[in-house]
Amino acid sequence: MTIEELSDIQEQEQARQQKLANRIYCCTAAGCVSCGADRVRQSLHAEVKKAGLQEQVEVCGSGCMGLCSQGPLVRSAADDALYGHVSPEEAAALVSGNPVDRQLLAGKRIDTTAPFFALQHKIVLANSGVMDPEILNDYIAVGGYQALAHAVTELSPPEVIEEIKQSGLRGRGGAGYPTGLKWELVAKQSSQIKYVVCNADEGDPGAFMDRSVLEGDPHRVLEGMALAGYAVGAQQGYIYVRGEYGLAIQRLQTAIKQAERADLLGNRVLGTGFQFRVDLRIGAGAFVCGEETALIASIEGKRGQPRQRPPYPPESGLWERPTLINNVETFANIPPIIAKGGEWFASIGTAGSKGTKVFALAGKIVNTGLIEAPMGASLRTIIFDIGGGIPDGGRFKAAQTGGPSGGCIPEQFLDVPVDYESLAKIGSIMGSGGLIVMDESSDMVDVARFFMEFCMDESCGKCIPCRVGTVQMHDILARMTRGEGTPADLDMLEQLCTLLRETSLCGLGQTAPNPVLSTLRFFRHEYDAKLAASRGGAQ
Amino acid sequence: MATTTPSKPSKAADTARDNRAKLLERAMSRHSYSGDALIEVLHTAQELYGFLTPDLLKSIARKLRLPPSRVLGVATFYHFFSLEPKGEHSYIVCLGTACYVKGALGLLETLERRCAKAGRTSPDGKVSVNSARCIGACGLAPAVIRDGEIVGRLTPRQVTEDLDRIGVK
Amino acid sequence: MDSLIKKPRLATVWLGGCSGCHMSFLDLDERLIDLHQMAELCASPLTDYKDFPEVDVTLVEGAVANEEHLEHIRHIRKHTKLLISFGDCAVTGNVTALRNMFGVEEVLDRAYRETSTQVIGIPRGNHAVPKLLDRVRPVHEVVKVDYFLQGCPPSADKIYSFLMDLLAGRQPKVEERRFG
Amino acid sequence: MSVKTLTIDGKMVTGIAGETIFNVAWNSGVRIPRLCHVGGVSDVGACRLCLVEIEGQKKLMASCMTNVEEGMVVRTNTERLQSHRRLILELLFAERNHICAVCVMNGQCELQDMAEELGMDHVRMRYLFPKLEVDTSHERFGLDHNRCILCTRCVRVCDEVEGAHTWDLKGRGVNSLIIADLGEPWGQSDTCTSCGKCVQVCPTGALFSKGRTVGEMRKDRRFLKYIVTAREKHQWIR
Repeated sequence: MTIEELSDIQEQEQARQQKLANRIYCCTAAGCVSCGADRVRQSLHAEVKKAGLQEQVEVCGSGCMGLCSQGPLVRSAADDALYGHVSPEEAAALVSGNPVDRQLLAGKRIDTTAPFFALQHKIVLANSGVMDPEILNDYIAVGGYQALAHAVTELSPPEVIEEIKQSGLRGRGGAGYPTGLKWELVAKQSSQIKYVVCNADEGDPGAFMDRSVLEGDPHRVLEGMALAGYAVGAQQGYIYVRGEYGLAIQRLQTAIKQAERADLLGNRVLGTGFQFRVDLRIGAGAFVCGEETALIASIEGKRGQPRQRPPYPPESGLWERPTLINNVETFANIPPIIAKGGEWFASIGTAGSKGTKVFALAGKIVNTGLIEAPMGASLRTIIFDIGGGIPDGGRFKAAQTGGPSGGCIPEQFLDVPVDYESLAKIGSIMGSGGLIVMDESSDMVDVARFFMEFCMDESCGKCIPCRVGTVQMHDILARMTRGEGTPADLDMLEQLCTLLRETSLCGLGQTAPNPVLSTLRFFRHEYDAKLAASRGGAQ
Repeated sequence: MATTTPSKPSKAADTARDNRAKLLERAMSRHSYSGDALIEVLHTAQELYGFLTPDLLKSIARKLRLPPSRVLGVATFYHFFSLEPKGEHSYIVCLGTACYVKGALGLLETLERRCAKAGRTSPDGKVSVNSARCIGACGLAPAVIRDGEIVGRLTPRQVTEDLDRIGVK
Repeated sequence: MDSLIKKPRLATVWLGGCSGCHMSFLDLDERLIDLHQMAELCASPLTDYKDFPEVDVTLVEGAVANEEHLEHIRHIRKHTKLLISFGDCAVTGNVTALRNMFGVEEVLDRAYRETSTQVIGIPRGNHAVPKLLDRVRPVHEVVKVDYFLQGCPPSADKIYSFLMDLLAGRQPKVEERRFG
Repeated sequence: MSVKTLTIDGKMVTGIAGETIFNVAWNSGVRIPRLCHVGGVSDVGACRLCLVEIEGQKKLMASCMTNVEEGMVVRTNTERLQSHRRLILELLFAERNHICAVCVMNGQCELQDMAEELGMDHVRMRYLFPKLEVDTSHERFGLDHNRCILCTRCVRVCDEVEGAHTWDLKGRGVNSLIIADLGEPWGQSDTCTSCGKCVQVCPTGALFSKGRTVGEMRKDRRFLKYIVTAREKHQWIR
């Protein structure tokens, strides 16, 4: 495919879609599939056939539409209506163009002017619900691969990097390192061989942002990686994706094949001299592989154990070559930045944190699902306006961000803007975007114990502080929750927090104390109450 | 070390077995028998055979020219790989935070009490119990993957009834 | 002023251990006389006592292995000013704690059933065998400990210099803080 | 070869570019504690005992993995480091069943030495008391997992010096175990050459020669320097 052909396909596909009487998008993300979206889709196909509308009405899949708690979700393009809890029996009414039939579905229609939709700002998830992730032409129709075409023909690699730097984009994997600077570092290396790695080993419990992006818009990630490859001078990319993400793996495999066949990846990208291939590497169930040096070890077929940095991967990474590692959401932000310019992106968000952030809302919240909000939106907006607040008349107690490396944010900080700096200031982190809401029924010591158990199970075992420290901290927390803790235990717990933070080899161990530290900071009275009620140390 | 070998093959299974060996060989050759591809090869082997036997690991080590201890080291580092045969039925309890907040531990406890500890198979080979970090069905919390299918909003009581139904003692 | 003139009162106790630390204590030999001039040995397995008296310093040999030990050490802690974990069993659990890898039942079976030749079964009745704790613990896991004297056993020299410092009111310098 | 001048614990020292802080410190008489490091094989920075403070850096760095740089100001023995090291030793002692009194290496053990040197006089956390195997299937040597601290010296020496790679780790986290080949008894290993290098580099009594009783085991690892010099410089210096 050449650049001209790309534009032709875009126009043709757009025209084709416009000629249709309706296009019905059926959510095919794991959340909806798990509550029967496949049956709804089959039923829709059957109804189209039955009505003989194959030429006029098209049924296709779509990425995550966000409101997972109301799945299966179906969107009808003709009247731009979204329906929730759709059952296969309702397919006929959806397919029919008859306004009266539509009335039958009124109860299932979701108000898309509600705050859940109105307050979101979609960049990463912009294509979810408007294209089928399994069809390349769909992606091209919404402007896909235009950014890549623009870059490889009109921009030099340093200009691409300049655009990214100007956008102010920071890594969405958790630490928030400026993406442009990282790219520049890799670009500067003189090595002939470099790699681009997409970290899709999303492992925080309660986080499913990256999975939704991979399932809903795989080509966008590929395009972002190709842009990175062009900018830093790499010809090979790897996507390291969790083995548990079967659907995402399948979609990526399809997308890579489609892109290779269309010369959007491969030896002559868009007919130019730029080469870029992407291969998948399937993770095998080790959270620590989200840490970049462990991820590298894993791609090399080894035990996923981290090593000391420096050297950092941009200098010496995969097979000791310069390696650029970004996560899924970071790559997904690249095509729109190149298409619309860094300045446009920088106009969204706060001074230090630009753009939007995707969050997976879960726990004691009405609208469980996937949302995207501009950086700087307050927790209150996200939880109460977009998220719909606490169900069953419950009272908000804390929000947990950043997974096992993050912290619990109490009520008094609900108005803090959600950006990298502000969250760090109150002892949590942005993390990859899991946001778990807890109500009064949550026992915060037990929450800390839960995360410590997670870290203990996921510790690779290489360094002593993390390997044994997590076990001891879990032991202390478990005893406390059972009412067997002592003041000496609490003292030891705090000492171990410091030890792990300062001496662990990698990020997993260094941040493992965070849930303990933040609950100690804001909910110390719960620890004290447990000690007071405790029977004492012996027996 | 799991010393269990798959049950005695029938004739039909024999040909299937040959095919499996061929498919595994093809996966290794696709990666030019490179040691770097160990994890991909183990994935394929487990897909084909269900679990990784010592013989299987030994032959992979030989083909990829790797020390056997490294192959076992990798196979046991990642939780995805199983060195024991799987049970007739499988339950994977999601322990993601959303499911945890909504009581996933109660489900796991029930399964562990009736069948086997997470990561193991009940002694009668009936049920394998596992836990997962997050299966991404947070909207359906607490969720379990039962024989490959996601079942949401489960209670310990439903799990008990389910186990009774499939004849777990 | 009276208490200043009085010699400090010393006790030694023997919990779950092999008495090797006490043997090492006896290895002080002629230095026992020096010790006697510095302190009054009020209670020890070497002397006969009914109730544990009020003392200044107690050396505790052995780990806390059964309910009798537990009761005893809690009582002692209330009646001594300074409590010293004396030897590795008291400090770490050591050999006494080797049973922690097995369950109590397994241990009792081994001792009273499998390897017993005369009376098979656990002796019952009054104080026949104090109930074993689920887990042998080092002394400091149960009560506050002021000093730790390692060694299996601590050498007589180490005991001597430690006690001489302590009884003279100096901060004891333990030259060799070595387990084993 | 460029020379780097730096300060370690207030003392001006020099090292060669590419040399680690650890080596330069030891060469100039500053004995940084260590358990996983052993001269002659690669470093992994796993035990965290050799962490040092470097002025201008927030993070503590493993001195065995960090090269010297011009003008560096390194502190190896601050109160903070001492307290971290003691706590790390407590974690190690609590992890497995280190009963010095009944160990073949009693009196010669590096773990025991470290506890003494760093003043770790008791363990404030619960001992885990795992139930672990002792493998005495090899005709000359034994492996007692109870005493293993997972430093991986044996894995590295077997791979890098002997070239056999008999040893590796299985499992992960606190459940990691040293394994020979596919986890079979050591005596049945196809790859082991019975050279005994692993036994000699093991810091504790985890790997030992058979026939030794409590406190009788002696280890000698001068062979490492001999082999490494021979291999790299073709000089056979005894």
